[in-house]
Amino acid sequence: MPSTIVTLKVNGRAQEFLTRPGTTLLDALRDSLSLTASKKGCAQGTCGTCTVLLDGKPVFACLVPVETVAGRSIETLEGLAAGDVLHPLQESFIALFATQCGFCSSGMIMAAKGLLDRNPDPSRADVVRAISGNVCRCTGYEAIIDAVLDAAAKMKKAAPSRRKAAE
Amino acid sequence: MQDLEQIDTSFFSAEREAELDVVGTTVPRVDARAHVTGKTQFYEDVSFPGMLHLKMARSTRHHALLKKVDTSAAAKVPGFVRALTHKDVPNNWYTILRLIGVEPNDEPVLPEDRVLFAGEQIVAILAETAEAAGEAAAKVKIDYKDLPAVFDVEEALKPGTPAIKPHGKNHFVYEGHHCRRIRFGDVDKAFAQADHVIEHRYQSAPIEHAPTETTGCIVKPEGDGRFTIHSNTQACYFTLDNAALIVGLPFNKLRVKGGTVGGGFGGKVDVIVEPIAILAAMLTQRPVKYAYSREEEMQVSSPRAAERIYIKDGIMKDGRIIARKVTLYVDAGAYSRHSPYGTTKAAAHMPGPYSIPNVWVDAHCVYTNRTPSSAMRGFGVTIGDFALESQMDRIARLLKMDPIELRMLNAYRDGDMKAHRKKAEGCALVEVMQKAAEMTGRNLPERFRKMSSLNKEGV
Amino acid sequence: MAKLKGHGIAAVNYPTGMNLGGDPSQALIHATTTGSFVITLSSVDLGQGLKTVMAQIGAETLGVPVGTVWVDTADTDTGPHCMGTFASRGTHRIGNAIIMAAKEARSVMLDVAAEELEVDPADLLTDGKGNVHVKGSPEKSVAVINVALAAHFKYGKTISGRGIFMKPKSDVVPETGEMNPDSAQAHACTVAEVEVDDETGEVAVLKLTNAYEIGRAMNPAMAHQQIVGGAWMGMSHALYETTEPYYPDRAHGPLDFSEYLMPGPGDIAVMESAIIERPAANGPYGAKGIGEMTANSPIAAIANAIFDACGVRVDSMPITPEKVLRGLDALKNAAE
Amino acid sequence: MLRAIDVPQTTAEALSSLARARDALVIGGGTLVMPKVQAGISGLGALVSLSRLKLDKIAIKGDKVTIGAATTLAAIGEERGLAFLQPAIESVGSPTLRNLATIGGNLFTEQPYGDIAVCLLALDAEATVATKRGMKKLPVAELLKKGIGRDAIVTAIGFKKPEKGTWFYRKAMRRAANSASIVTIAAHCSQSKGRVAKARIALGGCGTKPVLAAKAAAALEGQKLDADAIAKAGALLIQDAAPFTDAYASAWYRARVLPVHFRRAILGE
Repeated sequence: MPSTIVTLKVNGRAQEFLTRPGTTLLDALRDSLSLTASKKGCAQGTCGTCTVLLDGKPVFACLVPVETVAGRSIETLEGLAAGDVLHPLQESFIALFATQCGFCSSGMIMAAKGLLDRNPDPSRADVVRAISGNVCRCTGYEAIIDAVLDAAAKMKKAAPSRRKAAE
Repeated sequence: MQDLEQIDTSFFSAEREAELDVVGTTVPRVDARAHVTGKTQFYEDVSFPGMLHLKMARSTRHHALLKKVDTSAAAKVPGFVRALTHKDVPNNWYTILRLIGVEPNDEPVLPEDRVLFAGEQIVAILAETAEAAGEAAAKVKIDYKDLPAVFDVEEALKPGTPAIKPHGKNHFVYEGHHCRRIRFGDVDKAFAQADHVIEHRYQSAPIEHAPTETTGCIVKPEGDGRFTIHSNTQACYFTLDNAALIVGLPFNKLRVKGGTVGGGFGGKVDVIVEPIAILAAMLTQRPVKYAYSREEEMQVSSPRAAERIYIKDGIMKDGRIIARKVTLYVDAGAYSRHSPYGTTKAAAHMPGPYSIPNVWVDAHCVYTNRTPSSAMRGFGVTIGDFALESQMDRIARLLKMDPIELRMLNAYRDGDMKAHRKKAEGCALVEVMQKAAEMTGRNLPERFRKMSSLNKEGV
Repeated sequence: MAKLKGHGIAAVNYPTGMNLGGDPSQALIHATTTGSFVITLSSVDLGQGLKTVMAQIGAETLGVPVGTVWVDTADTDTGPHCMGTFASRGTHRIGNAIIMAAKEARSVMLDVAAEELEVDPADLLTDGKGNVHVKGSPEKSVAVINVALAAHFKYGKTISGRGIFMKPKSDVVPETGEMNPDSAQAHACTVAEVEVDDETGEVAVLKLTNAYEIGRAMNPAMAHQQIVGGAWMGMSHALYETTEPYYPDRAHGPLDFSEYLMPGPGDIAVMESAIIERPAANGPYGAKGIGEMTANSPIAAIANAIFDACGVRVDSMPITPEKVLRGLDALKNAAE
Repeated sequence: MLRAIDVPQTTAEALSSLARARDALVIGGGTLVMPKVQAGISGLGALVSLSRLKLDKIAIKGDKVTIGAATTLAAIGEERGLAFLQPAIESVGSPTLRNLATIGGNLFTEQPYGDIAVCLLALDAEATVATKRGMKKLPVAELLKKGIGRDAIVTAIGFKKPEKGTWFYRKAMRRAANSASIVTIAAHCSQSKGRVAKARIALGGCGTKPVLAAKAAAALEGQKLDADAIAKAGALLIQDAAPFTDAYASAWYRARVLPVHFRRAILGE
């Protein structure tokens, strides 16, 4: 079982590590890089707790052999906040009580980020579709959907002023 | 929060008086920020150098004798470290209810000569990686001799059905009785006086807690003779006490560190993974991880029991229920776990939140060759409520009565004697129905609007 | 094709703190010299929010800001004994233990503050903002942190408290079933509105209206979480969930979240809920416990609504489209 | 346990990699193979990934469509020229899954998953298969029946885009989204003078692989697509179907609702 060296860009930083054949992106993040926000709820692609962004698109990290994504860009929950400043999704999940046990939160937030990055003005149906691969056993989903919509609204409001600041 | 429900203070206003500053207010969850930044530490987020992985070779049969268990092929898998069988377990009985005096012990930690359900753990394999442990476990060769299996609770109790349990009966014995009984009044006399007698059967199928985080633990030998158990148990001391009895260590050699659990719902009270993982750590002096796969969580971890419930009611034309006879079967599966206790809880819950003068309950805790069931949110009550409240709907339709009014007429009130002979207090069934009626735009007649859990007015 | 609408109701009670065997829980509280209090437990937070509610109860009893109370829990070396988090016992048992511990700690805190302010401890109040002051003269006050420092460095006293809650073991009289199996009864009523597809047996839950009586809503937003999540679980139990879809046949058991059916975010019902409070005499600030009961009343309410909609009584859970459709077929055959 | 994972740059390299390792499997998006790897499938020694073969292009020329086998379902769902397939794409798993799952992989998915394969069967699509002996074309119908052999790779799938108003799709699910199939119906009914000229109906949930409902299709041909004809054809579907029992539904239920969903598919109810 010869191991290989794999390089990934994780949360903006190049990361190099040694990996055994067939190691999943999820195991690589958790075991090799100690990025444990992404969870292993099923290892079958059916629970969504391992959702991360691969080149900006949400994927189940448990279904990706890490060798097949060498050199590509990965975003995990650990990279979401800018220092101490939380991402609007994180703020809204706190404010609207969208977490209970917290085990699905990482995957939920990353699936939602994948949506908002591409569609800043989602409908409720868009949000439902975006998180339809993520299981939550505690909340009944309603607070999570509300939190994603709340974050989208906040980001939309903030966007013009951000543009102005950039000018 | 956008749509936080109202707290309707018009009910029980005299009893609600209290000056509170913090309790009763919405304060943010103390764990939310760590959850949304990924900093919350679940048990599986710790790992230790040299950690071994434990996987089980499991029964593929529902009921069988173990003729031969051969681990030689498993031992050839690269990364294999060792196998554990029942011979390695100092006190080979799960004891979850022993501590509160429930006997007999009926579930071996690892089976000695027979398996009672498909999925039962037989041989524990320790290996350097989870993959190696899984592959080695798949290579454990087990020769079975199949025995007749029983899957239906009433079938299990029939004379002539082979006993699957060592104590010779397919049911738990409650202080000499074949079931947990409630006897209150005289149901037969009341049935004879009733205007209507109806009987119906209700049934449920096993339900999984399905927490997003599967059950598991990591045990670390500390070098001073003690072991730290990183676990997602719902009950740290329960786990510690039971595990110590099984592995034969003094209680103070174990330390359980729990934390935030990725969903429990009653499924993480069984103490199945910790004892064997501790034992593995004792025998290897290395950290050991035993985590259920999703498949194991779904099919091997205890579900909510299936129940079969017969309800026979004696009813008067005016809506009063004068007798209720309940025969209830809890499908405990192969082993007791918490089911004898849940069955008692189910019996105590009958006849529901109603004052019925004659009540008879036989609640059976029955063994079958399926995955042992155990506690789950609403333990002993959830399925009973489905049966009771379906039955109430049937009664209302039979009498052509409004279903709310029927329930309010029979609702228990402060001071009523319940069937298990405890005086009711703090009742509020009448009021939640009044509130639900109001919320759904239903105008109750004055007689029902004036009803109260505090007195018998309108009954 | 028709979509048949119907309403159903169910009302339930729930025994909280169910106990036949004696199930004590302990709590310890001490003031640090940093202006905080630490509540030490070995209890477990399952996500229901135990840590938050316990901090609220501690803060309420101590009379200090909730932000200065830390809960250190789930470690058997550091925390005193707790039977565990199950049977809706957490808020009730551990909450009561914390009140007892906090009362003891508060009493020491007021004694020390009294020495500092040179008044009688009986004349002191806490303002909930981190100060102890004399009744009627808020200006005559001392900060809690200074009380803690004085206790430690000046008087050599610990501001601490011990608490335990235990309901004695209740035996069952085997002949009659006489027993004392609970600490309080909470209550719920659900009205369900459903729509049944008369050609496929599919059921959509359109709305759940719930009224709950839970003693005291310790943290309304977290009570809301239990209500919404619990009612969702009830709907899930009613229509979807099982590990043995053809019980008592053992075949076809689901192995993952694709096969283990639960409603997804696209299947949730509109929910409207209200809370009524009838404080329990033995509950912490009247709380009875809400965690388990919320899943129960929706199940039969949905079953009854299905009957109301289409005349099919399904008396086995889960109420799958197949069971409804078989019922519809039977009705049709009977009519012919 | 895996010995190796190969990520070749060319199809030729992939083929020789497969030829070298008798215990190797092709992996596309990973949604089929990785669950097996993690559940510990026995006898699997190596994986050969299609991820760098650049098999992810969609080409549409007139009504002729060619889709690289490693194209994700998400990419197909976003392709405006393939809007007719969007409801089918949306009915598969979740957006997160569709960012990985590929159209080629769908051909090897066992029912009650693999709804895109049901569509491809109804479209009479053709697969391009690379083997040691060169490239060959294989009708999807044949591929579904016989497979392609262990050492071959599907590189592309081609079909003719159906004319407007001739394509019908419906999947009966247990959830609004992210559900396996109770039954899936995909039908291509070309029309002439208000009557069905040619019908091709494929079913999911009615066998381990998608099946063609030939008898029902024949019954539709020459008929107006009205309630009567649809009911007659719907009653014949079962003759080519072998519905099964699983955690989602019993064989009885699948068979019972098959004509209902067929009617809803055709009438767009």
